[in-house]
Amino acid sequence: MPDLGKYAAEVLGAYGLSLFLIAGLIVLSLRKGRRARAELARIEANKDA
Amino acid sequence: MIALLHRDLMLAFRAGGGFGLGLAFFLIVTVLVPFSVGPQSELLSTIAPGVLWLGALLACLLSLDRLLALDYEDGTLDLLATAPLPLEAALSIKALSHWLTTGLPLVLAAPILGLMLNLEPDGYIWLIASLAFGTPALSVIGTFGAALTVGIKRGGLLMSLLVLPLYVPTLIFGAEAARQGAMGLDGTTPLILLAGITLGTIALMPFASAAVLRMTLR
Amino acid sequence: MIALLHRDLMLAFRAGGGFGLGLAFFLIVTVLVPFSVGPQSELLSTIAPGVLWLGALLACLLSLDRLLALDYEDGTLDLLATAPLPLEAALSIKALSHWLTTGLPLVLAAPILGLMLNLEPDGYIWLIASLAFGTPALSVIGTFGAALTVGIKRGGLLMSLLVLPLYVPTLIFGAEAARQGAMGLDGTTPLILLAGITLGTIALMPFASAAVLRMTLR
Amino acid sequence: MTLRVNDLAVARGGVPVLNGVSFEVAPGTSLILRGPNGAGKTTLLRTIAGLQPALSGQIDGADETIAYAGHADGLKAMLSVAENLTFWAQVFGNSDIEPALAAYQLDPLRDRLAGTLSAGQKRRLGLARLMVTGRPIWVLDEPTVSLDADAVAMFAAAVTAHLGAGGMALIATHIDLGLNADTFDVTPYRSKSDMRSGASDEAFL
Amino acid sequence: MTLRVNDLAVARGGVPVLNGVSFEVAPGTSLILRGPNGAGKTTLLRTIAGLQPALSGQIDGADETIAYAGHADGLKAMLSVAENLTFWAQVFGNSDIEPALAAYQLDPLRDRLAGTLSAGQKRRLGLARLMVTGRPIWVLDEPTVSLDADAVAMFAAAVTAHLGAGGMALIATHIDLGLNADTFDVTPYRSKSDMRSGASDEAFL
Amino acid sequence: MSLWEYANPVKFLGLSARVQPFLWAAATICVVVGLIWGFFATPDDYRQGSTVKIIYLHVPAALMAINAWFMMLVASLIWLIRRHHVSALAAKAAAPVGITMTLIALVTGAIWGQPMWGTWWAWDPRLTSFLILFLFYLGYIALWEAVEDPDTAADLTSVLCLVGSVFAVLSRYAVKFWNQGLHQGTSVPMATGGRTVSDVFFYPLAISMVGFGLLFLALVLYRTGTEIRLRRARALLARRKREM
Ligand code: HEM
Ligand SMILES: Nc1ncnc2c1ncn2[C@@H]1O[C@H](COP(=O)(O)OP(=O)(O)OP(=O)(O)O)[C@@H](O)[C@H]1O
Ligand SMILES: Nc1ncnc2c1ncn2[C@@H]1O[C@H](COP(=O)(O)OP(=O)(O)OP(=O)(O)O)[C@@H](O)[C@H]1O
Ligand SMILES: [Mg+2]
Ligand SMILES: [Mg+2]
Repeated sequence: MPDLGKYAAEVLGAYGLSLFLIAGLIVLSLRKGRRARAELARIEANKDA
Repeated sequence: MIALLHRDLMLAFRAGGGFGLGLAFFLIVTVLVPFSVGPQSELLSTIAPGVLWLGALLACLLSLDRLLALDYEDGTLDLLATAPLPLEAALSIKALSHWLTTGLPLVLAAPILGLMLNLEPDGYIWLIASLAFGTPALSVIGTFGAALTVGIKRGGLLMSLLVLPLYVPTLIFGAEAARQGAMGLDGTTPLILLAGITLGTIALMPFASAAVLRMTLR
Repeated sequence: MIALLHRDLMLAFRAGGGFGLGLAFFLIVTVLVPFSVGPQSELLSTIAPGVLWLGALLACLLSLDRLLALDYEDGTLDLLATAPLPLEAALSIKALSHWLTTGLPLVLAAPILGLMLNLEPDGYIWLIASLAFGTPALSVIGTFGAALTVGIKRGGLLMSLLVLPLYVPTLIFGAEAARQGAMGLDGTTPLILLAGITLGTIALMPFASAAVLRMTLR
Repeated sequence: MTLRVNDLAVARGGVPVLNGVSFEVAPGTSLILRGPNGAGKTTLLRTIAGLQPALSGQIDGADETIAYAGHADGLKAMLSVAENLTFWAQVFGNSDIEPALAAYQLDPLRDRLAGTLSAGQKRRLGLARLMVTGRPIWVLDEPTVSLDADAVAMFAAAVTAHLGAGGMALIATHIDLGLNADTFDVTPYRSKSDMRSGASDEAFL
Repeated sequence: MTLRVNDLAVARGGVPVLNGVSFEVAPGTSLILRGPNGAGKTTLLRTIAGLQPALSGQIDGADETIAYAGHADGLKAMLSVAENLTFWAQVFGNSDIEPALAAYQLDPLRDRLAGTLSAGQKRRLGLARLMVTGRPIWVLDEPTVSLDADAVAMFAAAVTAHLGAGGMALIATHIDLGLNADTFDVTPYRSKSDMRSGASDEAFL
Repeated sequence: MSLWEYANPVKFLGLSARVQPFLWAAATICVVVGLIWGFFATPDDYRQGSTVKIIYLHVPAALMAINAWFMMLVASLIWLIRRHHVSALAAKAAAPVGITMTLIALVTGAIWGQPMWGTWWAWDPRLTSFLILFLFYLGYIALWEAVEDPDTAADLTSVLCLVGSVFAVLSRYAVKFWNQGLHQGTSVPMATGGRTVSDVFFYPLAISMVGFGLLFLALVLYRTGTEIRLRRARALLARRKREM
């Protein structure tokens, strides 16, 4: 861990928040994607049945 | 009654998010202030509490005009008036759902916007408290205004005209509390008066609104 | 085309006065400012040009939302779209009638409200000039926003959200000109830029509005 | 419980429209209102439903017993067919919307947003709303507007079933509904222009 | 000049509704569209009137020749009957509204605000609007909704006169209008669900 | 074979499924290497202290926020002119990514501003135009959500994107005219032809910028696939309903 001096809170906060936002975006995208896949699979299966 | 609340909230979220949009308007009014009065940060921080209150008030106002108008146009109000639910209750629910979708998000967003206007650090807690106590009154009074103007085409602006003077006491006490807080003073007195107004309007206004609505429907 | 203008103006006057009401809203916003930021007169005179511009902008905005909505709901837009009049012309006329009933009265009323906010004497001419040059752009851009959101229930707030960022350049140059004027400086540069924006939007926006409206109607 | 209207006078826009209207609708029966355009049928029905005050006369048996369906249907374009019906069912304290969906063959459309229905489908949904109110008296203003022949038959069947269960119906219409019911023509009751009594501006005459 | 529709496919909400529709309306004749609720009559008429694009097929003779009257009448509640008509007359470059007022017996109502008319009176005004457009092809979607028997007769007379002057009419309706005209039933042309061509979401299937 | 063939949704799904694993891997590697290098292995700036480390997030995010809007503009034009559904959906898919990048730039900037300028927020032209960009993103997304019919929504948002771009540029100049500001000028080499940040800071920054770009691409491809599937589900359902 590098020494961040008196700005530790700022730097860590910036990294924390940004990574949180990116992670949130990725998680939401993946979840929406998985739901869409499942929904489509369900509908397509129904069609052949 | 829960059905009505549920439906109104569902409509607010579904129809393009009545929720997010009240907020967005608040945001935008706040953002436009520096463009119009200039970017000096001391000036902005002086007027910040007032601007935030005014912005919240206008955001409430703008979302009021369709609070009853849509239900009137498609005949829902006629049908509700013949339903077993008392109209007073229905209108209280409408006011509640308006507050939940507009007032509450404004309260939560105010601190962030305070940041942008360089609000004094002391002021945040007072700003939030005054908005939390004051916005319910805005919704209830607004419902009255909406009921008054519901049958009128282009009623939106007439409603603003009727409602704004009714908003004055709430605005005065609310902005006063926020301003005193921001100056590091104690804003308890205006805050108590504000709470009084809110309680009074919540208790009495629905009767006025229902009476007025019965007259318009006739 | 004259028929459309005539009808729109007649409707504005008859339906509770679209005219008087834009004005009234402007008045009330201006009146509420001292309540929210406090009554110190130097402060008020500093922010006066900005407040007046912001009030004019919001008054325009608020009256926009029914500019096309009423015509959409009762089927007039469908019928107009099949009429021999090109839609671009019809929308320009609508913007013109909006300006005549909202923008123009605001320009005329601004000096009186300036008085109430202690506007510096030098500032009046600049304020009026900037409003006169700027408000047509507000109407034209607003027509575009109204066309974008016309088919959408509760479109009013969405429209504000879409239109306000589009208003930013107009507001900046307009308020800058009025502010410089009030400080006794020369506001010609922002005023020329403002006029440029106005001319540009008047020339181009109706095409965008008509394109968008055709998309929504179908 | 019978709906009794006695010597009723109704007004619209401050002008008396009908005078001296009297009739009864007994449980299990229906009454068809007829009269040319502008005769005052809508005004009469709105008065009976309690949406506007009568000028004079009595209406008995109309308290909390009426389900009204007017020219507008009270549907939300952004809610689905099932959500619209469920809302009205809950407002009237019921919960089962299936019979109503079935009666108007709305099942295939249940998840469609009401805003995307055709004119006749919308109207069917508006009529289905009556069935979830659980109210005994249906007061209907031109219910079959935009309906095709099949849907008119569905409507007739729904009314017949409602009457069979002891309900009542009061229906204004211009066309033949295929119901066997009494007819009441409002034309003879139209207010003359020299009839001054009761109007809201009477005092000025 | 004849209205010719050839192998037309129309869609609503991105879903094909009718396919392969072909017909002609010659000057002096009218055509009645029939079909159950939700068949796609409104969609077809709006497409022909140019309010929405066709999926495929040709429409000839529809440029600037059509006067459309849909479910909504385009009336302003705050304008009087005469003002409403005058406005539409001017938009279409005409000025004489008297024949239209006379044809629908609106003379006694000419100074009344349109908002205070009864449902049938409003509809009559909406139909009178067609006569001031001066357009040869009338495209009408359920024109007789809310009209009483007399008013339906006025409408039939107006259409007959229009046809007599070389006009055309294309009318969707569920009831009998008393016109002697060909009928076109859209039911056989309804799109099957496996018909993919042309829909706006075709690429996704 | 023309490039336009990939505008067919099925073809697009196939291609993007093949490309995506590599993209995600490359993006992850670049972002992780860039940030770790920047965070752990660069010295503090003599004036800014350790806050200079924020640059590895701030600048790439700011850059991608602008580029995302630009990409949406191009996609909107393609939709309006050639009506390829994939490009409309790609624009829709990019907007949330763009707004997140904008938000990151704003947040990291605000956090950086506190030690450097003594305030969280100032009405500096660069900051202000970012705020306006944020509003444009918000309106764009809200309009997509509000319109029922997907094709109409694509049309309307495309025109909004077009008009919005013009006004965003106008606002940028207006804002510059209005206030001179505190923010430093650009020093990205592509933009200026020279570099003003010293090498120690520059290499991790460059890697991080590439990483953010790749991450943006990967996310947009993935999200476009999601939109395509949703649209296909909707199309199938609509037809199924009609059959009944
Ligand atoms: C909310 C506030 C801020 C926003 C929206 C913002 C926005 C931006 C944008 C858009 C860029 C990229 C511009 C370009 O490379 O052309 C940028 C770069 C940069 N920003 Fe910020 N900024 C903010 C605050 C700050 C603060 C407080 C600092 C530090 C004092 C800062 C330092 C930098 C630096 C060093 C760069 C790189 C400039 C370069 O290219 O050399 N920013 N910022
Ligand atoms: N504000 C008003 N002033 C004067 N007369 C009015 C006003 N409002 C309505 N009327 C008239 O009252 C009469 C009754 O209208 P009502 O809507 O009850 O008729 P209706 O029998 O339902 O007709 P329809 O079959 O056309 O629906 C009409 O002649 C109408 O023109
Ligand atoms: N957004 C949508 N998505 C899917 N289907 C839709 C949508 N909008 C309308 N429809 C369907 O398209 C069909 C055609 O509707 P249209 O209004 O043309 O019917 P119509 O023949 O005029 O019926 P009516 O006699 O009831 O007026 C209807 O079945 C309707 O439910
Ligand atoms: Mg009636
Ligand atoms: Mg139809």
